[in-house]
Amino acid sequence: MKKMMLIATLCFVVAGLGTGWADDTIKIGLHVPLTGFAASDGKSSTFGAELAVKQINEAGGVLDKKLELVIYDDQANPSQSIPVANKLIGQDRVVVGVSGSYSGPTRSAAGVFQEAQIPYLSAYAIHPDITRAGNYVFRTSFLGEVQGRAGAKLIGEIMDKKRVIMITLKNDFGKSLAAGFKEKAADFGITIVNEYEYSMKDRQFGAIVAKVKADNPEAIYASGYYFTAGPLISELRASGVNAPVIGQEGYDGSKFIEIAGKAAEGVIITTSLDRDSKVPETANYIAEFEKLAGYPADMVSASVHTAVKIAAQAMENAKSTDPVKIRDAISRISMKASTGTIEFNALGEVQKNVQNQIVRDGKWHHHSVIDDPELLAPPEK
Amino acid sequence: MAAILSAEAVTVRFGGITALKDVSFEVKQGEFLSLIGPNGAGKTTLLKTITGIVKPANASIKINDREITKLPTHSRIRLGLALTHQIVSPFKSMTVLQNVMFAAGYKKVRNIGLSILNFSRSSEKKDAMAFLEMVDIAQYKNFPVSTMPLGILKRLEVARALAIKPKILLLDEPLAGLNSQEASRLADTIKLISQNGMTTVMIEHNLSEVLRISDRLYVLDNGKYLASGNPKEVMKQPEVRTAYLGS
Amino acid sequence: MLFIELFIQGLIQGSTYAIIAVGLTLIYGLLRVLHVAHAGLFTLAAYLGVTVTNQFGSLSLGIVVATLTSGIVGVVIYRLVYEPILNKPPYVALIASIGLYIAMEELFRLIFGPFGLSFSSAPLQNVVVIFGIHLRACQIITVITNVVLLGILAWIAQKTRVGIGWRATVDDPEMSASFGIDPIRVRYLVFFVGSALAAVAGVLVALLTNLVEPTMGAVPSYKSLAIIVLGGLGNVFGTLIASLALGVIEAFGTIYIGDFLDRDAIAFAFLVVVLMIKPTGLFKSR
Amino acid sequence: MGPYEISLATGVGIYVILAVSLNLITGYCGQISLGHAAFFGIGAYTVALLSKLGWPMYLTLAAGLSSAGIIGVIIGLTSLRVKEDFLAIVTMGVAFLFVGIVRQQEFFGGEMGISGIPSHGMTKFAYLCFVLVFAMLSILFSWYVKKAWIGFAFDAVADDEGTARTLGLDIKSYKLTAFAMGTSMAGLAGGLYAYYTRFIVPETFGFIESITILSMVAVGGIGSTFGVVFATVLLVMMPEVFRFINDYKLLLYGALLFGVMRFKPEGLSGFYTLLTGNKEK
Repeated sequence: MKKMMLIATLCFVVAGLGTGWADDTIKIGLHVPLTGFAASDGKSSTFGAELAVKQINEAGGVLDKKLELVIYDDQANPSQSIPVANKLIGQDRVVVGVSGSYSGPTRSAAGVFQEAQIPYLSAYAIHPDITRAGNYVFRTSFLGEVQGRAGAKLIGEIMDKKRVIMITLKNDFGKSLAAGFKEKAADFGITIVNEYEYSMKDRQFGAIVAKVKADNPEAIYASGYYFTAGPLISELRASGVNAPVIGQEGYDGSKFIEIAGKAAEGVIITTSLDRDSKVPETANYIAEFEKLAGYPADMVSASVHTAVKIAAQAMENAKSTDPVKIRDAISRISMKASTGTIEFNALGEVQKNVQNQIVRDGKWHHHSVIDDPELLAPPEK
Repeated sequence: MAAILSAEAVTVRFGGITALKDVSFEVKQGEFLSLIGPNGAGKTTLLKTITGIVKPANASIKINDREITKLPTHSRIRLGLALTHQIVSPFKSMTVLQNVMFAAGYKKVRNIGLSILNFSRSSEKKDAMAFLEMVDIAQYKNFPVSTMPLGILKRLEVARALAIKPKILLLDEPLAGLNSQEASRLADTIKLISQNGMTTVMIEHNLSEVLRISDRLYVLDNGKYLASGNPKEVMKQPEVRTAYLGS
Repeated sequence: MLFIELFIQGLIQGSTYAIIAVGLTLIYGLLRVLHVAHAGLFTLAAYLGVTVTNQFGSLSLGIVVATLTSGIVGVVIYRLVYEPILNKPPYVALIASIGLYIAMEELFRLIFGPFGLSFSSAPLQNVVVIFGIHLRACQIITVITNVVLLGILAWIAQKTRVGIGWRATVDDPEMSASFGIDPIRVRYLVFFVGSALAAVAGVLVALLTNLVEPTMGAVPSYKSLAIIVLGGLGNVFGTLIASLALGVIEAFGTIYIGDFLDRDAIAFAFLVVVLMIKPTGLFKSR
Repeated sequence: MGPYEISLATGVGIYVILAVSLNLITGYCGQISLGHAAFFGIGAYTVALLSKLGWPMYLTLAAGLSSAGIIGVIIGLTSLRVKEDFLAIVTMGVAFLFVGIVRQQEFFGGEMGISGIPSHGMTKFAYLCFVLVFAMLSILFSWYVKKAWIGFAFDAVADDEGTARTLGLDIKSYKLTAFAMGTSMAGLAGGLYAYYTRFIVPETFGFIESITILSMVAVGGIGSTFGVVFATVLLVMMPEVFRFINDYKLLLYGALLFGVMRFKPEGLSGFYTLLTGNKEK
């Protein structure tokens, strides 16, 4: 008897949740890491999305209906994002899904959106398998490998440094950047002296810094996020290693400079948000973001902002909120956004220029642009 | 009669202290031997060496002439030993009855296979009740042990030891903490069990009961053999008196 | 040269482990409570240290505020959380402490925001060169603080009445109570000192990394459990040696077997091997 | 039942098997394990690798179950040398070793984990029923073990090993059996999880997951099957029900853990005994 009662309560509780009902707004679903170690990127993504929706609604909304953002927390955890994706589709009836989260949760959510035939845009997650989930999945930023290849060109050709040390963050972000970098290193005459790996939880890097000092490289290609790169760079400079450090979009943001302080001067990163850009979309975004969020714009917020804008534009082009029509509109879209012109290839990947930014007097500034088509070409299938 | 239990040249050291030095003794089938001696003479250590809880520096312990010094405790117990603890250690999460029921089911937990296949506990319940009545604590059967006074727990130890149907019963101060009336009743019960053929080795300070129910005495004093034999003669020997009463 | 640098970096990392773990081993030795929330006090102190220093511009004021507050919060946690469940099995206090730690982590995020704090101008960052090795002032101070604090603690434990009272209460609470040592007062004192030590470690790590974030206590929360087991329960000297050994092993391990085991795995491989050889840990437990 | 409810219920089913499996080790036999997620992981990785080689589902699940069980027994050997809180910390170490090793080996997909695990070939709802059948079986198995003599032996080991030994009980074999049963059931849950998410990363089987499972057992009331099942449903559903208050979800979870242990250490099973009056013996 007791077991029957237990099953009854389980079904009742579960059924009770599925009571979504349609209304007059168009819903876009967004999952971000609001709690856990990636909470800061979750916050930036939320601001980026909210700014986009505010701007769109002020300009008359989409198909003269208001755009509504439905945000859920996935704790940057793959097993959390599956129920979240199903909830967005099944309950909130979103017409487009957007990922403002890391590669793990984005990969598992992509499968769910593909199966439900709802278009899904990954803002800044870089894992190659995301778009391979199917034709309903798109990515508005460049892959890890592509950014790694750009890093090789930046060091080998633009900066003309040949003896390089790699410090790789041991997660999918760090690994795919390292793969891209190694792929093209030889082409730009780079010899990789050594590669050291560290874990996401590390904040003190005494051992690696000591070894790098002994290696005495010409340049250091270090992958990481601001909360690992900040402490790493300040320890490198403090221990007397003055070789230039080249990073990626993981450093992008004012927090990195705040943590590393003077040591941040001269650090160069490959990213997609050019702070000195004259392009109106980018310049206006940077200004508007700071007004809304109260801190300088960063790549994460810009990418999510771009993704939401594309979703809205696609609905306008398709003149319908039917997911299938929206998907076709997205695949054919060509739009200038804060992170560059967005055009998708067959696999749903974009070809964007890599904006290299450098820290000068405590601020990110333009350093150079990489736009060789075949170097930055994303995979086709 | 051949010795059912024998221990030769038992030497035990804890750190620097020699708890037992070259102690040897034997017990015949059905005999009631009492181990006596002042506190710290090494009586409990000797018992624990026999059951394998304490690892001796060297010793040769045999049950029916079969060497058991190398065997782990549970294998020695299965050869017919049973032990009550000086400091009572009932299963606190169980009731009085369940403590004895578990012991009574010793055949059913002999190996994993049996323990999975056997389900019913009714026959053990009957056996357990019999043992509780034997030490007359049957009226407390459904009480959790945590609420029981020392006297009941001492008798529970005896009932539980009997429940595994041993050939040799090792009792470690079973009467300690009982009032004189309870002590003599429990002593009678133990005597009765021994008369039914149970070989018994008892450590006890209550000398009047010891003299009343033991067949033979074995006296230890700070880890060494002092004397042994008929209870009355042994108590008359001067060195035994001085060991107990102090010179 | 490289080996010396690796060794020194290992000592610096080991020193931060030591100061946190000693607080925990004091508490664990006394109450056998796995006080995971200890790492929450480490984070609380880091936040207070940075906020006060940025506000009033004086690091010493920051340290004082941080250690006092964490010490008091530690005692409050003992009084409200652990005292009522001391007689329960060990996993009860363990899970309560884990739950408390998760709640503390979330409170820090909600109050101080997810981005983490940094010093407006981080003190003690000037570089000192000794035998060609570049070390920041805060790194040197970390090792010195560790040796000094733990030296004082070991001296108190051996020589003073309070220390003997503490060790007696650890060995046998009822017995020491019968000698007039009030076990409750000893527990309050131990929680205060233990938490204050965690606070010192928190401010030091904030100086080393110039980054305070809600989840910075996660690694110390489980690593110090391994250390107090390695060092032997309640054994201050054992914990110091185990922490420094772990720091050095991790430093060399990251470079030389980094591609086989990651940092945490190295630490725990060391722990499991030691415990299988000697189940009571490296040193005799108190 | 829409896709959201099905995916949620499947998740609940998998966690019920996982919590019941830990309850066998920690609840019944008293051996505290802070590394149970490692066996959840071993099952998931075994099934992931074998299913990509084309093995049928019943074979991969059996392989996941047995590989977790075998390694579980090896780890169980540690419980013969260390006890209680020391054992908890050693098993925690084992979990870190598992994630540390898997994360470094390309064979296991390293950081990228393993993706493209073939589908179980059923509809989502059919798979839910498949998982719930296993959940029901694990509850029945756990109930039977509790009532059979092996459960009685586990009670004795959990209560007082030394005394059990003096009653002739071979402690070693019972501890290892408890570990074997618990870890193989966790391996099964891992296999079912692999087919459910169809892609696994090392991070999912780390220390945080071990704590989550132990919390379900402790909140449910250690040793009580129904308390544990009820707590599992509660703790899995809670983040979903409170999905709308994103920011405070984890705070609520931490507070619940702390609150139950602080004010009702015997867990929810305490209510169970209140309702039915009999201690679940």
